Amino acid sequence: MYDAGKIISGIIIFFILVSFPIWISAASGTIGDVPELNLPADEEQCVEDAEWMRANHMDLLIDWRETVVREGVRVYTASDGKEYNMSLTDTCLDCHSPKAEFCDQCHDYVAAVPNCWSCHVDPGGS
Amino acid sequence: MNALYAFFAVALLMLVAFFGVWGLGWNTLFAVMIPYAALAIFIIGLIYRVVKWARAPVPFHIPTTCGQQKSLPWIKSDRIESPSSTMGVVARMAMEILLFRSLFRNDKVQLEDKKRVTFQGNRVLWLGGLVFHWSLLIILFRHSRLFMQPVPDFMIFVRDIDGILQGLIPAVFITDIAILMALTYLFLRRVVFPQVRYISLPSDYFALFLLLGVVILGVLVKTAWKVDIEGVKVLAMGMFTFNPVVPEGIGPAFYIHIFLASVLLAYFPFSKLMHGPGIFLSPTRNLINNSRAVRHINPWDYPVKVHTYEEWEDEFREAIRGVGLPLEKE
Amino acid sequence: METNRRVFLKVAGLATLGFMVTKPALDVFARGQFGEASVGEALDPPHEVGTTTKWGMAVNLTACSEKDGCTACTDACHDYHNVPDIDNKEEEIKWIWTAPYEKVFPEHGNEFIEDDLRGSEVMVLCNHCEHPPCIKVCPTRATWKREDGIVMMDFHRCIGCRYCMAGCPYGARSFNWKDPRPFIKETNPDFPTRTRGVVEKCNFCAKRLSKGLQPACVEACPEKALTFGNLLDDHSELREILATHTIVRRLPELGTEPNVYYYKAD
Amino acid sequence: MATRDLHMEEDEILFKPIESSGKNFYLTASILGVLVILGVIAYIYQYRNGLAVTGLSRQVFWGVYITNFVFFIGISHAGTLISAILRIVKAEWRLPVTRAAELITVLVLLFGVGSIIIDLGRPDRMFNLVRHAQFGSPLLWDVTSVAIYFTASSFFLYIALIPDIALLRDRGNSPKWLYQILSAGFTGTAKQLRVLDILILIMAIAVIPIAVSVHTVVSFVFAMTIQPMWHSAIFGPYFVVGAIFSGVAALIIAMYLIRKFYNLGDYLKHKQFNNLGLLLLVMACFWFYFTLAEYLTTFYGNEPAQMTVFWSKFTGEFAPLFWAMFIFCFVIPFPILAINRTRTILGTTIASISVVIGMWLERYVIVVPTLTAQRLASDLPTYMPTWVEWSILAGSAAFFCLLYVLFSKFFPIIAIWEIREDREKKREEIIEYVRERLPEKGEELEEVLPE
Repeated sequence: MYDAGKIISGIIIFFILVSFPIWISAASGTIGDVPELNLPADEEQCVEDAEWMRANHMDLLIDWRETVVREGVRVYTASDGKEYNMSLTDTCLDCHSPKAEFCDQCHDYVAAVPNCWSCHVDPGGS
Repeated sequence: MNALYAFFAVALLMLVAFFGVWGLGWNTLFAVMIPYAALAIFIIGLIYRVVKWARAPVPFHIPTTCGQQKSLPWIKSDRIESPSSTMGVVARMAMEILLFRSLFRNDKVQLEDKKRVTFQGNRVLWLGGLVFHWSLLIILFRHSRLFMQPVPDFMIFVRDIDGILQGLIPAVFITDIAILMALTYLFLRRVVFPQVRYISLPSDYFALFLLLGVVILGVLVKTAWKVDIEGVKVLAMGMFTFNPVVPEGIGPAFYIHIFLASVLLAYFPFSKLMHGPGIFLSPTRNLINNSRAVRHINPWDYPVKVHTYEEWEDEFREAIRGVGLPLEKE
Repeated sequence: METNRRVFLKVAGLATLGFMVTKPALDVFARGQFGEASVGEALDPPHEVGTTTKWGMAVNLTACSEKDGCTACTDACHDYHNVPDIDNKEEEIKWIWTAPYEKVFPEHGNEFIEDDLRGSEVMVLCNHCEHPPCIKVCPTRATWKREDGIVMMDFHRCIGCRYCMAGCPYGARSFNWKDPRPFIKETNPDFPTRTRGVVEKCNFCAKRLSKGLQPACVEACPEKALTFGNLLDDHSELREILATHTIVRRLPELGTEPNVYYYKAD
Repeated sequence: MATRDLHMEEDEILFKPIESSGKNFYLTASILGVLVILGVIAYIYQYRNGLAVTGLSRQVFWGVYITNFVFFIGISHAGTLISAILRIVKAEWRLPVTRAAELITVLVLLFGVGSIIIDLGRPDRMFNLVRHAQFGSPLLWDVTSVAIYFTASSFFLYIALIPDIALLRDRGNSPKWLYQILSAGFTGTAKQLRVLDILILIMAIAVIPIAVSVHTVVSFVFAMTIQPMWHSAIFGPYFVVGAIFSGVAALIIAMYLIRKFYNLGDYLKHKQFNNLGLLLLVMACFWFYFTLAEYLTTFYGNEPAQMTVFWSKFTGEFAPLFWAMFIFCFVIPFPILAINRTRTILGTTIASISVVIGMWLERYVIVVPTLTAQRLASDLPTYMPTWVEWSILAGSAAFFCLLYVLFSKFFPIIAIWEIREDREKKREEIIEYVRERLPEKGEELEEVLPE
């Protein structure tokens, strides 16, 4: 092999660069950490089923926002026919407060930064 | 026709992933086994190919330049286009890798009015290629949030800049649009121009379709068929600790996305996609243009046994003289 | 598996993207839903967003000025709505406030007026005009008039151009020059705060109305000087008052037709 | 000027700024650059801390930024409108002026729109203007017509620039790739020239109504409210007149600087300054007339709310600014421009500087006093811009100048091809004229007159 030194160091640099995220995580010691959600004990199900909520809660919240603020309608009929008051603070945070033990867990984990909390207030939060 | 072969190949891959997940429920296979395998093939294949290239000697000192070589001190030389030092080579390579310098010079020669030859810049390919590669890089960088914990602010900053249009269209990234447009152009270019179509092979189309498929599905799982990102990140982080947890309730689109990405990864070392590592090993670009100043010796030159005329004459002097032929040295 | 509601979600998403064509259809849907479920103690008449309701308010000037220096309504409103208490005339935010009689009714600022009104502080708030000049100029429809007459503000959509402030002749709108949160002593989690850079004003307690409650100021007034009700209901207390008193509205010459009335009790 | 030779080979002096940059250029550019950085820092500071860092307040919620918006958009009328009108009426003296004028338009519009965005409380949501556009709002009319104006005037500037870019490409100036791309394959064939002429004519005609609409609509932002002394029917034409007034003044200043620093005295001559000076004089009279009409009707109407504003301008808090505006807009420029002896190159420039200052004050005196004296204002608040606003004003102006200077370093600031075309036409006309009358002299003349 010609220029063995350059070739080998090139390959090593490439793999170090690409695997950079792993080293960062390993260095911070959080590599195995998984979000821990504080789920309400007395409720079986969210307004929709949990899997759907996990993926689509942001659309639901935006829809609620538009419906409540712009149309003055406050009642949400879920797919199982149950009715809910469309309110982030009254309905969502009723079960999921404080948000630090629910919302923030995943949002911090996947670095999704919602702008809800610049206005809305978590009654259970400090 | 070549395009169709490639299209069917990619479609088949998508169907495989779709039925594997939706029909057979082999989620773990597609979410864990195949990505692991693809990664292994990528790493080993890449090293294998690079080492194989490195074993081939570069017999001549042949940088292709387009600037004045360093010669006499009062002649202005072009230190980047015709580098005379390692720094020059680094600068030249950086220009090539980051800006596709040589593709930029891709001029179009035309015979105007059947009278004179004109040169016109043809920068569309350059632009398309540059946009594609940079978008891909930024998209990969954005994906890095799924592989690290905690996510540095810099990543979030880049994502926010990329997503600046989200004030207009929700969940859209500039790079998503850019890469789709660039890939579409790169594909159409092969189909529309007869010359390019003629030299296009199924493998050329295959890479393009594979990339298009990955990108389109990636956009879909971000907009239409939303995916539980937290589950995805748990899976991705679990891969590093060899403890992957396959998330539940995620639709086939996500699995097709990572299956196509895995195929791309595994296909990489055995395809033209190796132009990436290859660019570092192109002797026409990574050498110093000093062949007039320094003597370069062919690396595999072995000591050839030479028999000069002088020696030959010494050997046969008597015989030559005998037949009366002239001698150089009496 | 896929439910109607989810389909609706998508439709609503499209509608918000600006497909105004679907809006009437959604409104019908919305009304139907709203009628079904009213929670809490009901106002009289039923509080329905629709053309049968037009909220209004009457302010008893005599009763209000009875207790000088009373700030009960302002406090109740500002506490409920997380209005920051910025002690600075330049940057203050106010939903309800008081102003001298002559300033509130400049056209009544005669040389000689009744002694009990001269210099008295009059409680003022957004008039929820019939023809609000502020909504005409808003470039993003962040402020608009609901069917029940409330001039609403959408804090999510406001870009902070302050054109509505130029539109409003009453000075009823305030702008968040800085982050309001440090200036809120106790935050009420029932109502959002605002961010810096958006305009805000009284919303006639739209959220309380939806729960069947009277506006916070009306409830809080110790003199019962404020009467809130449906202007389209012939038998409401509000209409009763308006029918039996001399009433005034602010800047009538501008044609904005405020829905907040002022009267002097006998 | 050393040489009086207009026929200097290839108009070499026009290429000089592009081919060499002196110490003056670098000095100017770095001073401007520092001011730009100051403006950027001020904006970042404002973005982080909110508009509270400005002098704006609950009552005076619009100030320097909105003034800048009206002022910059006004300046933009320098260009395209003037150059389009002069083009249509075939005023030949316009030739060396057009590009300098069109460039002002394109660049200054950016800062007009920028001022609005700087003024927003939530600039991050500015896309709501498109996403939730409410076309009932005059602000949306502004967005629309300014966008159209910007597109049209950039195109207008560009197409008239193509032959000169081709010229630079053929001379081999660098950056070659830039000229290569921008020249769009122009080689100067008869067909290309014809297409170019038609395009320029179409754009020149189209741009005039757009330009008028732009400033009318800017005035509507104020006139459509019921605030005292904003709600005025005269505001549309008043603003358009003011816009052309300040635009012409800005153009004269730009011409003076180009002439001085690029030694273009052979191109920008007394004639250009004299004619534009006369135009400025006419606009000054118009401005005086509109101002008189506006204030006199207000005064006779004697409406209390309006009179509060009126007196705050005439004798009250804003009197110094109001009268300064009057002096700068009329008292100083009028005599300079009216008297032939003073309507020199220097004279018109001095008058123009006065007009530009005066017109900024005019915009300020329109925006601010009304807000301090709104109908129900409980007290008369004052407004004093802070360092942030001044820095952003300085930064915007400097950025505009910097872009202007940089443009002149890459493209000729005087339309070379048009001058050459005109010169050729003139030569043929002269020969034709002589030939008709003195047939025997025609041949001779053709030899004498340089190609």
